Amino acid sequence: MNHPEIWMLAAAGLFGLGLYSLIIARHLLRQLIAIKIMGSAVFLVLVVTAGLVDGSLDGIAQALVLTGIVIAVAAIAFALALVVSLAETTGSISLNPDDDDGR
Amino acid sequence: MSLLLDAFAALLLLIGAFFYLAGTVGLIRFPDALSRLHALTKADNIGLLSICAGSALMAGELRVALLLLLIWLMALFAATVSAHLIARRSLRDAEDSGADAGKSPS
Amino acid sequence: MVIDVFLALGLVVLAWQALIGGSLFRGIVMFIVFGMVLTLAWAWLGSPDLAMAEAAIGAGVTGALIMIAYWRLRRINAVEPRDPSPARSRLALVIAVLATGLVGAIGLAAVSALTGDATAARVMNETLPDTGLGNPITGVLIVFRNLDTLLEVAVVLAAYIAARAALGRESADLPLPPAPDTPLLTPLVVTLAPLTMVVAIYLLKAGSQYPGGAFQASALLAALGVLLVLTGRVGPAAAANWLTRAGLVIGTLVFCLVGLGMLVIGAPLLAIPGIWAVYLIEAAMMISIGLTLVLLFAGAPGLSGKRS
Amino acid sequence: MNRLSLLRAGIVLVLLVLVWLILDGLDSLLTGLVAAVIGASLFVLLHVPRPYHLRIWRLPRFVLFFLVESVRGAVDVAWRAFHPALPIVPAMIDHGVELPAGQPRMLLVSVISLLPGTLSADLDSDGKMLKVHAISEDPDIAVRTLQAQIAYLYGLIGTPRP
Repeated sequence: MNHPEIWMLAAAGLFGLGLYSLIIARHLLRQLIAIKIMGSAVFLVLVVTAGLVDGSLDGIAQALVLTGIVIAVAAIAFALALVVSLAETTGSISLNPDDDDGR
Repeated sequence: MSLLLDAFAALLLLIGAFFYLAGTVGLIRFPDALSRLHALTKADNIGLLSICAGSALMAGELRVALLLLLIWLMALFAATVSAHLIARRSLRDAEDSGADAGKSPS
Repeated sequence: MVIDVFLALGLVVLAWQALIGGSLFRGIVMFIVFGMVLTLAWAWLGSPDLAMAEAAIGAGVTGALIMIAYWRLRRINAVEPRDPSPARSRLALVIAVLATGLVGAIGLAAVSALTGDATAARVMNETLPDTGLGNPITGVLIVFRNLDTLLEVAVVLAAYIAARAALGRESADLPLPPAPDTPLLTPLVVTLAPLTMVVAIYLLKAGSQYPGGAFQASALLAALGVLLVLTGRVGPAAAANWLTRAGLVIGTLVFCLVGLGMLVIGAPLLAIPGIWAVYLIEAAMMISIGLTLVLLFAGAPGLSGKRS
Repeated sequence: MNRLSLLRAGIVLVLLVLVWLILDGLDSLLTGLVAAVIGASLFVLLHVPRPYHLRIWRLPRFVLFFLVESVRGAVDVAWRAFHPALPIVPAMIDHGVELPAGQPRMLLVSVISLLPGTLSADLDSDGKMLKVHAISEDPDIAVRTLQAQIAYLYGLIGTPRP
């Protein structure tokens, strides 16, 4: 890993993009994708800041991120179940449906 | 001898890269979804075959060569089946919307 | 350097494509492509373990879950939210730019402060040979920080229970798209299923020495399960039989039993008695996580032999 | 389970052990055997009995045919992609399928996409009519040749010619 700065900038960009989309998007699926991408940015920061130990990537950081990837899919699955059940009961796929026709 | 082998392996890798390039050029230039699938399946298949063959030569070990063969077969299988499913979908979507995708004007 | 820039830039552009503008369907596809490029990035950064997990779980299973949810939402026919007003976007832009600057500043500061003196990782690398394991990541997950991993398996189980609770009893099983009626699918499944099984077990076994392990193997099993559900070879069932229930909890259960068992014989809690225990725990985790992900995809409490 | 199915499960078992050997070498053959047995039982659960089987001694001939034709297909499509005038004339043809369901038909649908100028676009639900998308001349001959090759491979006809 010769250029950690590049990856840090990419992670910052991903986090910013995710946050922006999380705020402006109305569709809950889009917001979930935004959260996932912000999570990936955090994983990148974690692994890259841990850096190299004896010539290979820090195993502890890798293991933590591996755990994180699995937790993230479980959390997303739970969130998707909430979204589907929200749509079934209220007929809306947004957290603030009142804004939808507020023009 | 080993130099000759290396040169041959490098040549195979280059041929593989060429076919991947051709497949991508076809993907961009061909006019419709079905024609693009032609470029992807055929060119990438031979591209991957050459790259696997080149890597196998470089590794010079039977087990690795067989592993690469297995990888090629699996990728081949996945590529053709998914190409068929994509073609089918785009054809049926076109039928549903009344247009005719990928057909020559008859 | 060129490849670093290429991959990093690719990630940002794909995230942009997935999040801003365009149809949601296109966004989901771009998100899956983002996962694939992130896979390449992990591999390039030198972590095949993360690459495998990202390909199978981050892009594969997550993509499948989001796609099936998208399909279900379309079927429910709920109101699709409209695009937001520009006034709100301006504030969001300011916040996002500030966040980008903050993360970038923290990241760059952390990188410039890197001394290469990661004591914990070095100690871990030195003690790893004592465990009989060759893969430091499996070492951390099962031996050194196994309380984290135990809690993680429990969190996955909890997420499953919470998802079932959210869906409620009346919607015992969610709709699934009809299996495509192409005669291609039976030979496809018959060919891929046995092979996937063998590769999953290989990943589990290899994980002790080389990249791989329970998480990657469970993702492969989940992918196999998703394929079986989508092709109609396995269908949702209204109730879980005892086998399904046992599969769901076996990961947590075996982990706890091994950990507590050590207390009984006078060793510290969650000490790992030997390499056989690592395999045992990993196999149980593979079954539990794989099954949980398939059930979450199928949106049903149980699975039955064939979809009607 | 009849004897043919049993034989097939046995062949699958051997193939899976072979895959394990390729993946892992000889280090832990016992684990590999267990994995192969689990994989083979999955095969037994999922497979549909068929009355024909692959003639292994006819495989080299098919592989040679496949390799030559797929290289031709790739060169052909690369030539068309790089040609300034983009010489492709898309056409859709319907072609009857004589091969039985299962592996032979799957092989036809997959391999046809790798031959020069043809792509399998749709197979109707009873698998009797294949829509082939073509970007070159004479797609009919290509489909017919491939059908004959596959039928020969599975011992359904005595000669590999249409």
